Amino acid sequence: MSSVQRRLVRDMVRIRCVEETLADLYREEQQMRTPTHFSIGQEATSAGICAAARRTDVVYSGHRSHAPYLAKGGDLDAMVAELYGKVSGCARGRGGSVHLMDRAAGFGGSAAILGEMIPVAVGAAWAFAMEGAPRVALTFFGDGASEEGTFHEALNFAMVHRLPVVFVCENNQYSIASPLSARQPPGTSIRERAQGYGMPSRLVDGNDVFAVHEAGTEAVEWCRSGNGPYFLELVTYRWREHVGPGWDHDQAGGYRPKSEVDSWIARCPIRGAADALRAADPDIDARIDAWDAEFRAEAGRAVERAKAAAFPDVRDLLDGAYEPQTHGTGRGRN
Amino acid sequence: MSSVQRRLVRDMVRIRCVEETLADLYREEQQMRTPTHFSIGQEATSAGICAAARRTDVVYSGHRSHAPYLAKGGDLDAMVAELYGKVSGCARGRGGSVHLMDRAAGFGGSAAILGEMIPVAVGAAWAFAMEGAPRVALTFFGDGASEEGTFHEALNFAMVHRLPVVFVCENNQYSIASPLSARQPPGTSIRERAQGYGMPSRLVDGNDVFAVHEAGTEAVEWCRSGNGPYFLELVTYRWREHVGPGWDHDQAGGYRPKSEVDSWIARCPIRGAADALRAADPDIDARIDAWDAEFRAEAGRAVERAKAAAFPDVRDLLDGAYEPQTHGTGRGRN
Amino acid sequence: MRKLTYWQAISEATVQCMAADPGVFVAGEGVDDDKGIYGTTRAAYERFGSSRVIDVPNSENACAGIAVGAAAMGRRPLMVHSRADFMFLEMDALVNLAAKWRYMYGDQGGVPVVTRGVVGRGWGQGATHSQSPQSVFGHFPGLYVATPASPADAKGLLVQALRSETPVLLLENRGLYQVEGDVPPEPVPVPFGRGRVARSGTDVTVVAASLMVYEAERAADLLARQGVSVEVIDVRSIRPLDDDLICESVAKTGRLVVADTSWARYGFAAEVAAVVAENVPDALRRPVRRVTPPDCPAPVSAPLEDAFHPDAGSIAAACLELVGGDGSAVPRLTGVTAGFVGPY
Amino acid sequence: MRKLTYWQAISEATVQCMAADPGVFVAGEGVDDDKGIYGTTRAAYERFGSSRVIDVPNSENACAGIAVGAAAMGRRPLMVHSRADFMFLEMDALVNLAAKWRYMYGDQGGVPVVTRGVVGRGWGQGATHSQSPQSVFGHFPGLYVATPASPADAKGLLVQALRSETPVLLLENRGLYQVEGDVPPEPVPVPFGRGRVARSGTDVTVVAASLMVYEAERAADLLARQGVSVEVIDVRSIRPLDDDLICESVAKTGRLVVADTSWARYGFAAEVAAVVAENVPDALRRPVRRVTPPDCPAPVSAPLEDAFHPDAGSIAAACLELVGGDGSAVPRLTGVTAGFVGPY
Ligand SMILES: Cc1ncc(C[n+]2csc(CCOP(=O)(O)OP(=O)(O)O)c2C)c(N)n1
Ligand SMILES: Cc1ncc(C[n+]2csc(CCOP(=O)(O)OP(=O)(O)O)c2C)c(N)n1
Ligand SMILES: [Mg+2]
Ligand SMILES: [Mg+2]
Repeated sequence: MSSVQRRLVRDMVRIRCVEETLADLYREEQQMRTPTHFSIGQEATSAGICAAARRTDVVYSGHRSHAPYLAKGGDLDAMVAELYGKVSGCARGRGGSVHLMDRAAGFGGSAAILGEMIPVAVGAAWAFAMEGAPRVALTFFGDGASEEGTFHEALNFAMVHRLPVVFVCENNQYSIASPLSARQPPGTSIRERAQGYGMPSRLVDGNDVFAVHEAGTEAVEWCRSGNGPYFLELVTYRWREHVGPGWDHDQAGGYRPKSEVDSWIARCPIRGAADALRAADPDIDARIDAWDAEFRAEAGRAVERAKAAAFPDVRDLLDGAYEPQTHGTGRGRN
Repeated sequence: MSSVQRRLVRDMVRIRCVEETLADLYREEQQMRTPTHFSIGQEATSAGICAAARRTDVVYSGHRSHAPYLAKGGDLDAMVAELYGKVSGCARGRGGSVHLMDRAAGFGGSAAILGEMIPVAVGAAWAFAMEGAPRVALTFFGDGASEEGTFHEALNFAMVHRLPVVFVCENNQYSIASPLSARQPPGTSIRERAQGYGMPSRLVDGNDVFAVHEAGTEAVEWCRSGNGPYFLELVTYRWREHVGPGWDHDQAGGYRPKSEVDSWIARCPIRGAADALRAADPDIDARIDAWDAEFRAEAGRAVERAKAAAFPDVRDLLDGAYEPQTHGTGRGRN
Repeated sequence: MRKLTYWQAISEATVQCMAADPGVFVAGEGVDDDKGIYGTTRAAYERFGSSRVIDVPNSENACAGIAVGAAAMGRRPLMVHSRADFMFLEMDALVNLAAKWRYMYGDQGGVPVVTRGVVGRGWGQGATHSQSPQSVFGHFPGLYVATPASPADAKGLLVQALRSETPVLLLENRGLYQVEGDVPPEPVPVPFGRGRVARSGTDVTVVAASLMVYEAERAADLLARQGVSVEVIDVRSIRPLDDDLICESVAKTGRLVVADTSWARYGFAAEVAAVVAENVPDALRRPVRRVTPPDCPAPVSAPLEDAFHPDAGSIAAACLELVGGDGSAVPRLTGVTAGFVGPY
Repeated sequence: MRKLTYWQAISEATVQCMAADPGVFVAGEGVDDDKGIYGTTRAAYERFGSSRVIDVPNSENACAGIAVGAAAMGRRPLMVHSRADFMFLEMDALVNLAAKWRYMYGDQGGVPVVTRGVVGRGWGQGATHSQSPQSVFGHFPGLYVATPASPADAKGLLVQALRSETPVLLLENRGLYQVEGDVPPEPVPVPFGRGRVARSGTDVTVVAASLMVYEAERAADLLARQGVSVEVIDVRSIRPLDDDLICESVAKTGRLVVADTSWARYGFAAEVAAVVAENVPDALRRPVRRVTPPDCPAPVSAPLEDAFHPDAGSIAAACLELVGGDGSAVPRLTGVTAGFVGPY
């Protein structure tokens, strides 16, 4: 197993362990009072892509934010504290699950409004291009977000200005309970929209972390070399409900059959990676078990720290609505 | 010359005569106090497409509205009166050049905000589909409007629901003074965006009225037969300034060289049609001259009537902001 | 009269209007799914099926324009957003097109699109999932903007909307969805612009909309025990606004508190204060008080969120201040989200 | 001091700020063309070229988001719209993202995007090309909204905006572009939230923003001849708003007229009235008057358009009503668009 392969699998296991730990506690405790979109089952996309980026590259995501945040190296303790609404959270408890940010790690932000962050990534790439910095912006969004006008406007802009931005569509085939076929023309793919702008693109098995990583590396290098943007459509599936920790088939009248969910669980990206590596690395299962233990412990510690941390002080409620009033702002009240 | 060919040429001549008459007066008199976007040079698109539609089909347009309004059979007197701000105007003087409407003729409305009417046409088509009515909606918009998010959202929606709507992009290669290359990726075409949705499409010489009409007929019949939407990109060119009656090369520092404008004037759609027909119909030039005289007189009469008409009564200023208050609305003031 | 919850009242109005008028259809992201926008579209879907309760792509601006187009052709679209915040994306279609259609095309007919937006405080919804955009839309002539506070009005205002020839926005607060009240079984329209005295009183007038009416009534209960008589005015619609009812009440009490779930500046609270300053300034025995969220986006963290959202406690404190009482004597009340279980 | 027109002042501020800060760039539809947004971006384009004065596709919402992204990476975008009406298309990016960014990500930096929107009455611009959306944006914490009325402020407020760490909207009225005034040669910032007494007086206070300040000054001239002394307050920014200056003036005059180019309901005029009702209600000797467009979209036809837009005449009439004079005695004044030649 190469060190890259090792990292990819390890990152997936870490995301899985953190997410499952949080999902369990989320349901049991009802203390993370923030709507939370888990990426369990979709770990390969974030792990594969972010490993292709440098720390100085910047990732933006939509609401399904934990996995890209962690894969990009976002601070775990700060994320967990954010979910618990603590002042030590990565957004000081103000943003919650959908508004993560870790600037030091190059996680530029996640947002809850569909399609909103896609142009933001383009703007970051524009700034890089203006500076001549060899940096790349990446943006994760879902199949559903690609229906928003901003998606198209952003692709067009990026292509006109040949900006270093990788568009990463995590096509998990649903927008909440709506299947793709109710929302986009059957027989088409999202990458075809990118092709309409002449943008290079690839359609990749989003559960094959090695394939994702290979495509991500190509995309990032394409951008970094000044060739303009790149589009990736990664087909994957979420195992849990859209928002929250539950399983869909826990619920009556689910919008997707249990057999469908099961077929994707059978295509677990971690298990798939292990299967692919086992011949060359017979110890892979033991390694994964060890990582599993390590990361569940790590997640547990993060939870402990988050619980021990303080809530924000209510007297600071207004802080950050505006910049500090330093340079001669008038006496008017906002 | 077939009767269809005759109609196509005649319609173009009529649009040209009306537009030129209005443009001259607009500049000289300064009495049409409404920003006005002339289609001089682009007559083939409206004439060709609208002749392919039935009266019960409905056309929507953007700001460059006179030509599609007239081609669809909109009332000339009412349009001219609208430009003069008279109460006999097609929008009672409230809307001006960019807000034309003639419901009886199947001209559903024009609007000044780029891309705004594209979804409206889709909605009309949706209504037709819901009713099972054999009607088609058509929407004219420019290359510039295709950069708006609504364009994409509307195309996607129309394709998902397979609605009877013809998207007619009048690609005149400029958005005000911005050339296409500054706004869309070089080497791509707008119809490729439609292809990204799997929508059937054609790229047509928008100055060849017969080709436009043939494509329009195919598109309209495709829609009417329940096959879903159709996309047409018609390449053309406007001769005058973006808004107003002037010629660009009247102005210092024009954004497009006179040689470019001249090359398109040489490709005049009316002259082109005449050239194509002359062999079979040696009288074509005389016919065109006769139509020219007829329509300039008609336009002149419409102007006279508009000038003689009354301005709206200032006491009616609020009329139409709301529906008449008939069914038990409360006493609250708006 | 039989009781329904607020969400049931919305559901019932929808079904009855669809039965009465074949032109009515429901469209929105997820309107056909199992959760059916907190249950409000579920019965309609079960009865009328997917041809009249229609899921749409995530394309708010185009969908609003599409609704305008369908309405111009005689249909009556009822568009639904699970969060009112998404309506900013369709601001152009609503404000530049729907609101102006009848007027700018010379009064040849309107585009009666009805748009429901759910204001979803829930918990931890944060800055972009819990806003109440009523004043932003209320600024524009050509729209009606209704803010039902009771189950009866949730039904009656929706019925009125679906019979109107003008585009209507209905902003519903999720905090009210489980509230029960008497609701007429028939589809009786409640006219826009006619407010209601939700509770009569003599010392202070509280003018409120939507959830804040409920909170004001709780505040009135509390203050009644302290000998303060609060009159609660539920405006029902913020455009048109029942100026007369507001002014009559203030003329009587001489004291005005305006409570809103959105910010003070250029908001509902500003307008109500202006109406009074314009019409009955002399009636004011004390300065007007606006009870609104503080001037920051909505935070997620629970203690901040509790401090952010105005409620019965903050309304009661403002009333007490105006009557010269001690605001700090107001006991902390249980919030409307108490007992709420995540994740939404 | 040397005089500049309003548009020249904007142009000068842009050039000076770009020279001082290499992070500043100008972007917008047509900013690089020959007309250069009524001349305001022309000098910048000539000096800094197409790498810093950048034409963009017709994609308002994405462009606003792109500006946010660039600002988050340390750039200072100055986004320009030839009509403020187009900003409704980017309402989401401005209100759900730019305004909330600093707060909702825990105060780790802001996104100082400056957005200029031209309010373009011109002539016959009609319902969707002449709106003044200040109050709609002013409702949201996290934004500054400035409305320069004089050439000096057109420059100073833009300088302030381009040095601010908060997203700023500047709404400029085209009717002012040719107005001349003293403008400091240096880039001196004018702080937000500090209004100005444009004219002092004792009988009536007119609070106004942007073009209405100019109209109020003309009204004051006229009324001075009739012995009525009008104090004109130019708020300069509507968020933050200089409550104190407004209240001080009303405390002195006892009479308040608020003039705005946008509608009364939930508008600037409502907020100013509310500030007074909240702070100095006793000072009001007469009811507040709002001078605003009537409650309909803007019509195109010239006589309707003239009747629609408030001006010095309607301000003067309102002032006269408050001092007990005869409003009908106000002579018809020449409008700010007099002499305007089409087609724009
Ligand atoms: C503008 C907007 N519209 C609707 C929503 C509600 N919403 C939140 S997540 C979601 C589904 C998005 O699907 P997709 O983009 O495929 O992401 P996934 O959840 O599948 O990862 C929707 C509709 C929203 N947040 N923003
Ligand atoms: C949303 C919006 N943005 C900008 C404008 C300003 N504008 C009016 S017409 C126009 C050019 C449009 O170009 P195109 O769509 O190609 O139509 P053409 O004028 O070439 O016929 C622009 C930018 C507008 N009206 N609406
Ligand atoms: Mg999805
Ligand atoms: Mg064009």
